[in-house]
Amino acid sequence: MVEAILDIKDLRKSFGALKATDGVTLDLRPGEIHALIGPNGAGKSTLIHQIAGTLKPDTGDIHFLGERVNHLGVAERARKGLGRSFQVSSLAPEFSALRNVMLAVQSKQGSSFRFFKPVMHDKSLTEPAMAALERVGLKDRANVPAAELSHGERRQLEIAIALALDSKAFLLDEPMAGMGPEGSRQLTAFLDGLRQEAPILLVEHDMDAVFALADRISVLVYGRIIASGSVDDIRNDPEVRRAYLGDPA
Amino acid sequence: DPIKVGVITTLSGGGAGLGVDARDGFLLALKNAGDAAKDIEVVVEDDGQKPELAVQIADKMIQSDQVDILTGIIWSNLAMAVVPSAVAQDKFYLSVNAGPSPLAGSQCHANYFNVAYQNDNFHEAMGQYANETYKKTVIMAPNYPAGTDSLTGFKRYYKQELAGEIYTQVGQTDYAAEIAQIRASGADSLFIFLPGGMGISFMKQYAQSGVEIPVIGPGFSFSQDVLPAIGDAALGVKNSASWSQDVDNEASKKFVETFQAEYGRLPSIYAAQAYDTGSLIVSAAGKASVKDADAFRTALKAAEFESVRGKFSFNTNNHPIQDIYVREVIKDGDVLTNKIIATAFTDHGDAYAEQCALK
Amino acid sequence: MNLSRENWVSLLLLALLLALPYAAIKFGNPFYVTLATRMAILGLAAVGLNIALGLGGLVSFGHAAFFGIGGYVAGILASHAMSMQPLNFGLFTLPGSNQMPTIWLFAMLVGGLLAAAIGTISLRTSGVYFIMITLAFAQMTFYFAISWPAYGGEDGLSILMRNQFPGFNTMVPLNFFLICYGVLVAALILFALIKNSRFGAALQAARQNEVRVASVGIAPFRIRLVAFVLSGMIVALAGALYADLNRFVSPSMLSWHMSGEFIVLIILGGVGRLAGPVAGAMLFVMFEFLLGGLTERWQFFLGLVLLGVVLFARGGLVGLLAGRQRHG
Amino acid sequence: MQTALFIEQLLNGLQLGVMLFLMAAGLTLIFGVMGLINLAHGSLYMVGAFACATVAAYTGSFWLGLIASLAAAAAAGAIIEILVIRRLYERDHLDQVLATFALILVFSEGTRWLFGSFPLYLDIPPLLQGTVPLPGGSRYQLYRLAIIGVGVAVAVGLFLLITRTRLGMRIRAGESDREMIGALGVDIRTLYTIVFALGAALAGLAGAMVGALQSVQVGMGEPALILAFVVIVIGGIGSIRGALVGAVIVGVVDTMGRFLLPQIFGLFMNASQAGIVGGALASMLIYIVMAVVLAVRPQGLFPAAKG
Amino acid sequence: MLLELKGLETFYGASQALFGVELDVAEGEVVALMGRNGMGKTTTIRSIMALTPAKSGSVRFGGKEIRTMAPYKIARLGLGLVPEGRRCFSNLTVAENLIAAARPGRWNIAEINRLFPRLAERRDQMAKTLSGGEQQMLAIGRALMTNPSLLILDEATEGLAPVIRNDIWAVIRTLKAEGQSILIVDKTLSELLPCADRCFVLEKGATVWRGKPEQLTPEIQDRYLGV
Ligand SMILES: Nc1ncnc2c1ncn2[C@@H]1O[C@H](COP(=O)(O)OP(=O)(O)OP(=O)(O)O)[C@@H](O)[C@H]1O
Ligand SMILES: Nc1ncnc2c1ncn2[C@@H]1O[C@H](COP(=O)(O)OP(=O)(O)OP(=O)(O)O)[C@@H](O)[C@H]1O
Ligand SMILES: [Mg+2]
Ligand SMILES: [Mg+2]
Repeated sequence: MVEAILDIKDLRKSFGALKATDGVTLDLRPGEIHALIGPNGAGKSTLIHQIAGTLKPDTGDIHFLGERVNHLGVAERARKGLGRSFQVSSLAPEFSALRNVMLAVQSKQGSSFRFFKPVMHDKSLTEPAMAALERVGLKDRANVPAAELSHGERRQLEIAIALALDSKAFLLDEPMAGMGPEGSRQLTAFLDGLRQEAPILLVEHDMDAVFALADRISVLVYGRIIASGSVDDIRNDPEVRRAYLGDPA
Repeated sequence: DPIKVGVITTLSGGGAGLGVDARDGFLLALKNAGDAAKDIEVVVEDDGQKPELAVQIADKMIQSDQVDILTGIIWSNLAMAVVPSAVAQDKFYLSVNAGPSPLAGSQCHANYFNVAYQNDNFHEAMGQYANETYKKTVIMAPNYPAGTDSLTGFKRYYKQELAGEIYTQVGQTDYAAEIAQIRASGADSLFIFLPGGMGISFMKQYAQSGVEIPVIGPGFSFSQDVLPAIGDAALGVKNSASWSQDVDNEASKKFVETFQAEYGRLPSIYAAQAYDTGSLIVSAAGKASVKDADAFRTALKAAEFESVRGKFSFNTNNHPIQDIYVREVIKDGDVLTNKIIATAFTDHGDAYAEQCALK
Repeated sequence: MNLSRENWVSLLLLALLLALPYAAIKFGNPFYVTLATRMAILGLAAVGLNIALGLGGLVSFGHAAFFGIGGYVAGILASHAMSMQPLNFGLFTLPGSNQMPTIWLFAMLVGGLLAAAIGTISLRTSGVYFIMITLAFAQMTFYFAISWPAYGGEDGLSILMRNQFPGFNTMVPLNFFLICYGVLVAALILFALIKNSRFGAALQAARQNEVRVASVGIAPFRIRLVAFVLSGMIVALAGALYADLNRFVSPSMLSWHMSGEFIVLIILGGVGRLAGPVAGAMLFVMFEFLLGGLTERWQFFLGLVLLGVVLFARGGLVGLLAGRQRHG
Repeated sequence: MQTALFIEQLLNGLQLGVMLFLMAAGLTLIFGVMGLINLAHGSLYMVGAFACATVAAYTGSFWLGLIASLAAAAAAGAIIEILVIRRLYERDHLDQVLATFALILVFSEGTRWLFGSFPLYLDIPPLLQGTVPLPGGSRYQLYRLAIIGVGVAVAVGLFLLITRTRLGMRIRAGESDREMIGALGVDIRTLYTIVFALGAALAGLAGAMVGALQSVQVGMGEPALILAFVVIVIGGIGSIRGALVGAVIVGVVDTMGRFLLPQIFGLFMNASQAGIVGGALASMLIYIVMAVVLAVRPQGLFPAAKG
Repeated sequence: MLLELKGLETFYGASQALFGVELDVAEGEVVALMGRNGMGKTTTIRSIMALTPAKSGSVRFGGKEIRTMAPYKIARLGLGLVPEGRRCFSNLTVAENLIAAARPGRWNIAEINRLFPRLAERRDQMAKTLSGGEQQMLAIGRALMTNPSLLILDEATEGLAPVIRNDIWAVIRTLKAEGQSILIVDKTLSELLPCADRCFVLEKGATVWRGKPEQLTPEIQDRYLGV
C-alpha cells in the first residue's frame, strides 16, 4: 500500500454538547481525489478547519507527509504544502486578483521579511502568479480587485491561490458552489487533471462532480464516517441514500 | 520707547478659568495705568495647557512678534518649558503665577522675575499656621512635583505630629477612599493641596461625607474662581494667600472695583498677581527703556509700583518678599468669598534663594 | 519608473515644506522655520505610525508612548552629558551624550524594545481591543513619567543646549530644520520601499484578510510585530527630534492626546498614502497656528474642519489631490 | 479598626465601580451594539452635567435638572447622530475615532463659549443628603447608595432591552449586517438614531448624577471617557454584564490600590516615599489590570458574540 | 404585473453592471432569472431592492415606482429577499434571526419550524456557528417571516446536501402551489425549469431571452447558460 500523504486518526472535536467530529479516521493518498460528502452540518468544514489548523481538535492525530502537525499553526501547515479553499470565499478584497495570487507565490518562495524590492517588478513573483491565474481562466481579470469579482470568479481565484502554493495536498471546501453549469464543467475537468500534481480532499455537494471525479468517497454524518468506498459502493449504500442522497428525483 | 509684551496663558481646556483671570487682570492693570501704558503693546495667545504649544508660541512671539517681555503662564510645567530658553535669548520673563523651585534656586536668572510667589510659599504659610493651631494633621496632595513640593513646603514649618501623608492621582475625581482614610486617621486637621477641579470634587465629597475634621490649604482651591462651584461646602476653610479682596489698601480697592465693573465678577488671586505684573511693567517702563536691558532690569527689581498686596519687594533671586495671610471662607450676602483672619508670615521670602547665584 | 500622480503630489508637498523656511527667512519671518521644523517632525512621527496603521491596519492609540520615550531618551542622555554623571543601570553605566546620532540610535533602540514588548502582548488582540490595549500601555508610561521624580515628573525636563550634529550648528534654526527634513525624507523612502515590498504586501494583505494570509503560509503575527516595532522606532526618533526642537520633554508627550493627534495627522493627510502624514502634519500645524492666532475658540473651528475632512474628503488631502488609491 | 476600614474601602470600591458602570453603560450600548467608537461620549456626559447644573441653578430643583440632563443629552445625541455619526457606520474605526475626536473639540469649546471657563455649582438634592448607618458602626452616604441603585437598575434595564426585546434583536442584527436588516423591512436608520440618543441620555444621566459629586467643568468628560473605555474593554465590548463586572473590578482595584499600596510600601520605606511610590503604582494599576486581562483574554472577560 | 423592470441600468461606482434589464413577474407566478457567472443576476436583484439603486430605468412593484425608495420601505411593500451568500445575522441566535424579521401574516415561528425542523433543533444556537445548509434554511425562513407577497431567492440551494436541496425544492413547490409569487435565481436547471412558469436570461447585464421553460431549447441553453 502506498504511503498516505495526509493521515487522520481518531479525530474528535466538540462544541459544547455537540460532537462535530466524532472519531474520524481517514487518509489521502498520492494521485487520488478523496471526496467527503455528508448532510449539512455533518462536520465537513469543521474537519477541514482542523486539518488546516484554524480549529484545534480535542484529541486525535493529523499526520501530513509523515509528520505529526497537530501542534503547527495555520501558516506553518500551509508552508508545508497544505493548500485550501474556503467554503465562503476569503480573499484580500482590495488587492487585485494577481496580487492575491502573488502573496501565495511569495510565501512559497520563503521569507516575507524582504523590505526593499518592489513586488510588482519582481518577475519571480508575477510570472508564476500569472500562470496560476491563466490555469483557472482568470487571466483577463488579473488586475481587477478581488472585491469587484463576481461570486464565481472569486471561487476560481481561490483555486488559483492554492495552485500557486504548489501544494502537496489540496483541501477544497465546496469549490463548485456558485459556479454555473459551464464553470462546474470546466472546474471538474481541471480538478481531474490536478490530482496528478497533488491529491485532493474534496468537500462537495454537487453529486455530478463528485461521482465524476472521486476515486474514493467517505460519507460523514453527525461527525462520524458512516461509509467509505468507491463511487458505486457509495451510490448504492442504502444508509447513504437515506441520510444524504435522498431518492433520486 | 514702545514695549511689546507677549502673554502666553491658558484660555482653553480644563484650566482655562485661571488663564482668563490672569489675562483679564493683566490687561486691566494697563488700562488703569492710562497714558503711562500707552506705549505698551500686548499680544495674547492660548497655550491650551500644553507645554509644547507654549514653547511654540514663545518661539513665535520672540522670533516673529519680537516681544521684549513674556508673561502669563499659569502652570509650573509650562513655565519650566518656556522660561529657561526665553531668558537665554535675552528676553524678560515675568511670572504671574507659576513659581517652580528650580527657577528660584539653581536655575534662577537675572531676566526672570516672579511677581507671584515661590510655589512653596502658601504651603509654608499653612504649615506655620497649623503648627500653632493643631496637634495632629493629615496632609494630602496629588502625586506630581507640585504636590510633593507642597507637602515638603508644609512640613518645613509644621513640626507637630503627622497623622498621615496621602498622595492622590493627578486628575482624580472620586475621593471616597481617601475620605475614609482621613476619617480613620484620628487627625484634628486636614491639609490639602488639590488645585482646580480636584479641589472642587474633594470639597463637595468631603462635606457630604459628614467628616468634620477642619480643612486648611493653600489659597488656590479656595480662590474666587472656584468658590461658586464648591458652594457652602467651602465655608470655614482656612487658607493662605498673599492677597485677598479685603486687603486694606487703595490699590487693591481700586483693582477689585474696576475688575468687577469691567468683567462682572470678583477677581481671583491669579487676577491680582497678573494685575501686579502689569503694574510692575508700567512702573519700569516709566523709568527705563526696555532696549537698555540693564537699566530696565534695575527698574524692575526696584519694584516701585502700587502693589495690591500692599508691600512688595524682590529677594536676591528675583522672587517676592511679601506678607502671607491666613483667610477664611465666608459668605458675604449670597456670595462666597475670603476674609483675612491672621497673618502667617511677614516679609517672607523663599527657601531656595540661597541656591541662586544672583546677588 | 515613470511617476504616478501620487508621486508627483508627494514630491510637490516635500518641495513645499522645504521651501517654507527659506521663504520665511527671505520675508523676514524666521518663526516659520520653527513651524516648518515642527511639521517635519510631526510628519516623521506620523510616517512611523502610518506603517502600523496605514499599511497594517493596526490602529494604535498608544504611539505617544514611543514618541515620549524617544523624547525622554534625548532629554536624559543630554542632561547626563550636561552634568557629566553617567547613567547607572546597576550592572553597567553609560555616559550621557549630546550627539544627535548617538541619541537617535538609543531612542530607536529603546523605542523598538518597548514596541516589541507592547506589540507582543497587544497584537494578540484586534480591532477595538487593540486600540484600547495600546492606549492602556501608553497611559501606564504616562502615569509613570508624571509621578517618577528623578527626571522632573510632571514638570518635565529641560535640555539647556540643543544637542549637536557633526558638521552643523544646530542652534541655527535652519540647520536644525534641514536635519529633521533629511530624516523625514529618509523615512519616507523607507516607507515607500516597504509598501511595495514583499513585507509590505504581506502586511497590507493581513489588514484586509488575516485568515487568507495565514492560509497561504504567512504568519500575520510576526509580520505585524515587525511592522509595529519599525513603527515604534521611527516614532521614537521623531520624539528625540521633538525634544530637541522644544529643548524640553514632559509627560504631555506621552498623553493620549498626542496619540490621537498622530492619528488625526494621518487621516487628515490620507491613510496608508506615502505623503499622507506629511500633508496631514503641514495642514494640522498650519491650522493650529493660524486659527490659534485668529481666535481664542480655535479648537472649536479645528474640530469643525476635522469633521469636514472625515465626512466629505475621504482619503484626506492626498486623496483629494491624487485620487483614490489603486492597489496594483 | 483596620478591618472596618478595609470593609468600608471595599464598599467604596464597589460604589466607584457602579459609578463607572453608569458612565460606561451608554458607551457599551453604542459601542458594542452599533459597532461605533464614540470618543464624544465624554462630551455627552459633560452636556448632561451642565444641563443639570444650569437648570438646577435656575429652578432650585435637582430633579428638574436631572430631567433636563436626560433631555439635553438625548437631543445632542440625536443631532450628532443625524449630522455626523450616521455617515460613519459603514466606515472603519479609524474614521470614527477622528470624527468623534473632532466632536470633543467642538463640544468642549462650544460649552466654554456658552458657559464660560469657570466650573459650575451642582449639589446633591436634599432628599438624598445625609448618611445611613452600616453594620459595624460606620456610616455610608445615602447619595452614593442611590448611585448604586440607579446603576444596577440601568444594567438590568439595558440587559433586558438588548437581549429580550425585538428592538434589541433588530439593533444587534443591524450591527451584524446593516444592509440586510434594511432589506428585511426594518428602518434601521431611525432605529440607530433612537439607540444613539438613548446611549447619549445615559451618558447625560451619569454626568448629572456624578456631577453632583464632582466638579462640573469643561473637560470633565475626558477622564470619565478613558475610564469608561477601560471598563468596557475589560468586560468585553457590547456586553452589559461585562461592563458591570469590568466596572466593579476597576472600581475595587483602583480603590484598594490607592488605599493599600502606600501601606505596603510603607513597610519598608518612610511614609512620604511610600506614598509617592505607592501612589505612582496605584495610578497605573487599572491599566496594568487591563493589559493583563487582554493579554490573557483578548476579547475581554465576557466576549459578546460578534460576527 | 406584480413586479415590472424596464431598461434598468446599474453601476458599481464607475463600472456599469446592468445595461437595460427587462423583467416582470405576475401575481402567483414563479419566474426564473438565469445567466452565466457575472452576468448581472445578483445585481438585478440588488437593484430591485434598491440596495444598489439603478441609475435609470424603472422598477414598479404593485404599480408603484420603487427604484429610488429606501430598501426598508420596499421590503415593507412585500418583497422578501433571500440573498446570495445567506447573510444571516451571525451574532443572533436562530430564533432571534427569525423574530428580528417578523411581520404579521401567515408565517410565524411555528410555521417555519414545521417547514424546517432542523431550525427548531438549533433555535438557541448562534447563527454564525450553523453549518452552511442550516444557514441557508435560516435565510429562507427569515425572508418568509416578513410574509412577502413576492419572495426573491438568490442561489437558495447553493451548498446544500442533495436531500436538503430536494426538501427546499419541495418547499418552493409547496409555496408555489399556495400561490406565492417567486423570483428565483438558481443553477440547478433540472429542478428550476419544471418549477418555473417563465424564464428570463441575462447576458452581460441585459435581458437577451425570455419565454416559457419548454421553449428553452438546448441550443439556447448552450448559448446563454453554457450547459
Ligand atoms: N463554533 C461553533 N460552535 C458551536 N457549534 C458549531 C461551531 N462550528 C460549527 N458548529 C456546528 O457543528 C456542526 C458542523 O458544522 P460544519 O460547518 O462542519 O458542517 P458542514 O458539514 O461543513 O456543513 P455544510 O455542508 O452545510 O457546510 C454544525 O451543526 C454547526 O452548527
Ligand atoms: N461590489 C461590486 N463592485 C464592482 N463590481 C461588481 C460588484 N459586484 C459585482 N460586480 C460586477 O458586476 C457584474 C455582475 O455581477 P453579479 O454578481 O450581478 O453577477 P451574477 O450574475 O450574480 O453572477 P454569479 O452567478 O457569479 O453570482 C460582474 O461583472 C461583477 O464583476
Ligand atoms: Mg461546510
Ligand atoms: Mg450572483
